[in-house]
Amino acid sequence: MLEKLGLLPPAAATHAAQVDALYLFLIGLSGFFALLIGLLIIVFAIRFRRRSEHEIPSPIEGSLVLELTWTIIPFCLTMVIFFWSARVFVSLRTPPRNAIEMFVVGKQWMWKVQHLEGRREINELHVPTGQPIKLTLTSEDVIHSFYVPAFRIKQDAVPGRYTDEWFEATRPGTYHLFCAEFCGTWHSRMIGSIVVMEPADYQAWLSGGTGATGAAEGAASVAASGEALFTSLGCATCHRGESGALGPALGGIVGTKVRLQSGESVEVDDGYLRESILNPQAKIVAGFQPVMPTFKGQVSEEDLLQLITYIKTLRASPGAGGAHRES
Amino acid sequence: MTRDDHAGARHDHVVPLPIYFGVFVTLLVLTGVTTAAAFVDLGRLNVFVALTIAVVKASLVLLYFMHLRYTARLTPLMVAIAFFWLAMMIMLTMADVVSRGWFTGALG
Amino acid sequence: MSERATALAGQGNLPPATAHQFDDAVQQHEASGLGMWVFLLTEILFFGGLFTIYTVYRSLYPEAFGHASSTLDIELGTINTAVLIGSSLTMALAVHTAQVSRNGRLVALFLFATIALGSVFLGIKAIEYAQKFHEHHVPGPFFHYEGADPQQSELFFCLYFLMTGLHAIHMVIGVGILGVLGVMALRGRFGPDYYTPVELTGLYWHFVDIVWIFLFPLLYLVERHT
Amino acid sequence: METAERIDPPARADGGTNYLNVNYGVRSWLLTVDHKRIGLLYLGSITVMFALGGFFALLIRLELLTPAGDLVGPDTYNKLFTMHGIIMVFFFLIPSIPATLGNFLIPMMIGARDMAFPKLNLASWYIFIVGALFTLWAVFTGGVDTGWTFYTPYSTVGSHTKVIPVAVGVFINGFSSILTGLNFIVTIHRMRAPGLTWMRLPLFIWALYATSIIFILGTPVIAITLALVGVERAFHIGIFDPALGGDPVLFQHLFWFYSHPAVYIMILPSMGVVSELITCFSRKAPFGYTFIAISSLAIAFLGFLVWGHHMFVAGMSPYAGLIFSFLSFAVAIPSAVKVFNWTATLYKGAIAFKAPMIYALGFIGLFTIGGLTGLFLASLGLDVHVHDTYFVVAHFHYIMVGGALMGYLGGIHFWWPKITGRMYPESLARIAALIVFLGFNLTFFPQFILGYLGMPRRYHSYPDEFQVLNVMSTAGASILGIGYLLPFCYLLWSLRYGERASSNPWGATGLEWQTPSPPPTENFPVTPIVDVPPYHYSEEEAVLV
Repeated sequence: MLEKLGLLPPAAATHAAQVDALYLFLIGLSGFFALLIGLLIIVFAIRFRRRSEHEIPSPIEGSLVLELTWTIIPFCLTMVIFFWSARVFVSLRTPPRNAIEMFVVGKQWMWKVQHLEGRREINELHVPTGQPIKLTLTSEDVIHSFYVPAFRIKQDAVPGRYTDEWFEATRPGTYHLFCAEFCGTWHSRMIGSIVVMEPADYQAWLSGGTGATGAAEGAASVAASGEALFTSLGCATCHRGESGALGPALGGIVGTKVRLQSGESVEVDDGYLRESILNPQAKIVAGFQPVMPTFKGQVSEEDLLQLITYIKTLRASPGAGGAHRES
Repeated sequence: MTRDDHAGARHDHVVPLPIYFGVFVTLLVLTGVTTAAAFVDLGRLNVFVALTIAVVKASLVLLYFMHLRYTARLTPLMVAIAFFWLAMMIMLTMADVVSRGWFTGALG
Repeated sequence: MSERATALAGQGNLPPATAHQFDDAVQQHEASGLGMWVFLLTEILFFGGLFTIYTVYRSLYPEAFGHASSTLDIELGTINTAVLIGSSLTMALAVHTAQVSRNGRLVALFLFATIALGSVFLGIKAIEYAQKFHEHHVPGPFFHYEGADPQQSELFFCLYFLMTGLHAIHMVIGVGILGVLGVMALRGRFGPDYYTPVELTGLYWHFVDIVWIFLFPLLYLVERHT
Repeated sequence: METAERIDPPARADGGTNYLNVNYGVRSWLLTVDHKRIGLLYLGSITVMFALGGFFALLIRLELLTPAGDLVGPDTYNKLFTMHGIIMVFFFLIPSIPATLGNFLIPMMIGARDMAFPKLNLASWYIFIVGALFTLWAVFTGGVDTGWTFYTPYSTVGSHTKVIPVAVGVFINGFSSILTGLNFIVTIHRMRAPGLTWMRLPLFIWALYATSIIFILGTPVIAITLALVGVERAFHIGIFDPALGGDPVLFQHLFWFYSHPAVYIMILPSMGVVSELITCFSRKAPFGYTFIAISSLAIAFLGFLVWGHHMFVAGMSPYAGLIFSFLSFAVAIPSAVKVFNWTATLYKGAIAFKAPMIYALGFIGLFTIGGLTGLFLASLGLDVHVHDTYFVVAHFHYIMVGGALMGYLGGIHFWWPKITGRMYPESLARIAALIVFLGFNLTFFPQFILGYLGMPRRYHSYPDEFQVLNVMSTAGASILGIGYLLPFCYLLWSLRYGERASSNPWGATGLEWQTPSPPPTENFPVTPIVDVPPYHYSEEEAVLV
């Protein structure tokens, strides 16, 4: 209804209803208070207009009861909004475990997307309905922001690190994709479309069937590309997963905690893997020497994402000389 | 507070000389202590010790050299507010920096 | 101008002028003192921005900061801390002398001693800078660092130069003001009835000292025990 | 100390010398230390800056009339909104009320002859001018395109425009703010007339005191931050550059540590003005004086702790987001308290609809909408969607233009007789106030809808479906422009042809109304002594009208 009137954007993901409900609640609340204040002002201004130039109204000092009332009631109302909006936010920030991952790299002025299966897109993103999807974002130059109004999601893509956002599309169709963080000359052209498809259509599209833009050239899966890189960059020489190797074994390492030389421990996640490739000396796993060279400049953001994806697919081999795990 | 309130003469306190020299010597000793303490491995405590000594030294300078101990309440209050603001700037910024990794852990 | 203020002012060699907006010299003195304090509050936040940046990067890169810090000359740093504390003492003595006596030469002597110690501090700082320059530890295109994490170490050196540099600029300004005050003191301008400029400059100088009291452990003493 | 009687103002001010006719010539103005003349110097300079910023706004609105970016190129458009923001924020809104009305009124309201440091006051103006000239030079020799927020790494490695000169201009201007704030604080603490205790201070003074706290504690942080951006850009070192190990989000923390409280620098003085206007034109002491006064300090205090709500989707930790969201809701409370108290003040008052009062009532309405939509942005889950869209643009214009600027115009009209000794044309002024109110709403209300529909801000071209709302907005802007031109013309006209003003044309109670219009250079022939509570409307004073 409101969408047809052009007052709400299309709702095409599970979060849209939650965000809209909060929005409409706030509209109602604000409308009530704005009307209350406006009405009181108008009524008072007319009812108590100055009738003679010499009129001196009797002073009213104030009232502690009233002051407390209009301090405490708004405070309680804001707390309701706070907890409600925080719930929505936490849900927006917590991708379900079964979410499939896609990688998005922003650069002036385009969005480059790669599906796990290998399909690449520019300024377009095809997604299936009914499937939670987690986007891992980064940027090659300045800060961008991946904004899909129909999904009510937005997240800055910050150079030098990973951020993420997730959604579960509900309604097939084509929706706007905007860059929401000012990024230079063609900021307003750093736009694209999100194509939501029925799962079957999506599968067909993935395999290059339906006539979507971009042929099936990048058909090798992300993990496969990562494996190729892993080999060509010579990573396997040291991280071969045997005891006595120069570097820690990587099988099954993701998601665990490793102890560092400094005595602290760190959780192995995308960020840590990224740092360890670009800046290997920063956090050395206990029991290893700082001998790894940096790969900064040799790998692009997309290469990095492929490598990390590949490392995530590795499984622990029994008896490997891995890092000292905790938990 | 208003103009006619401070009808008395100057109330700037003249700090006795021994106090100045005492503070000076204390500051020198504390400088030595902080440098020496830095060479002892106290783990995470090192930074804590260094900053505590720095705060003590700064307080001595503020209270005695800068006469904060002897001025009207207003000045110490304002100094406290400024340091509070600074502390807030550092703490709330650190609240972000420290906890950034916490959420991604669940994602792997 | 009120009678009391006139009487007060009349005691000095050169009656200090009470500006037109003030009722009397007391009000003027108090307003100036408060003004100086308020200025120092802004200075706290001015340096505070750098301290915030320092805290963030040190927490992100503790080891790089530890190693980079150890390349600083701790002896010169410690000596400089002592020198600066000494200059704070002579500054305090200058204020004290002006408060209690009419001995302009003694006030001037303490002021010039403060200048001398301040200059020693700046001189030592210059030697340290020269060393760093020599070692290519100055951030920028010619930066070169042989240890681990050159990039993170460069951040440390960035902050080292920014913080000590900003501090040094404050010192230079302070020395300049002290020079003017010294000359004024020699001409007998200051005494128990009028010492506001000496006192305010003292506040400024001690504040600069306090900044160094924090800079010293944060920059020189990060990780000396390994 | 002199024993001064409470002085009866002379019936008419003409004939005697006042601060305007005491001497003439450019020198007498450029070297003046009189706070009233310095206030007027600021008034002139910020009016020029406002006109320039407004001109850029006009071009922005014209460009957005059509979806395709066809009026100006993308780089030009990016420079337009950047310079509109920088000029309006740093060179108009921040100095607007404090440096003009504040400078003019603080000593008069507290019964002092001048600021505590008159020369410093003049120096502040010169520093402002130097900062403005730096910025203008950059604007006219190529401009800058980073957005007024200077986000790194775009401002340090991405942009090829004049970032450094503008950063230097804003840096210099910061010292003008700091010195103004310093002067205000010392003046309010040390220069009050006998008997003028804190709880007898006009609410405008309370608001400016709170503003000054933000000036002195916030401004140094933006100064050092922009200096670092300049250093990073000039020497290619990586303080915030991720390619060199820096953290761009840290820049945003430091930037917003000042720039969020800066919003309160704009709105608090306006709230102070409105408190004066509401009481005067209701002829009634404000309802809950203490609460209005203290809420100013509460806003200044809490305003420093909420900056992170600009960064919910910036890559900041969600935990920090929760903290900042909570604190942001807390800062809404003192603002709400003010609005309720103003409304209650009207109750059983004797309300006169003079032009300043129309501005004041308009302010309450627009500020209420601006404040309430602030709740939308403080709401974490909702902000994810509306952040960096036109919803934000609409919200902060409701605060800064609907709030701060309405208060400024109301204040200028209210004190115009005191400043110039002339009355402005009342009916024209009322019409102008209504035009501003209507034009403003037509300009910015559609932008709320536009924002929720998803139109991002800083877009040079946009999808077709957003055009209708954009056309409405541009139409409103042209009405708004007329609304601003009118006061400019008739106020100038009134300088020569306006009716002469009595010392207290509104029957107000403040000390500034007890001295002739325009006031003599020393403000008061004899230092006034205050022996009544604030806003003490009595029969005897009413007769003065």
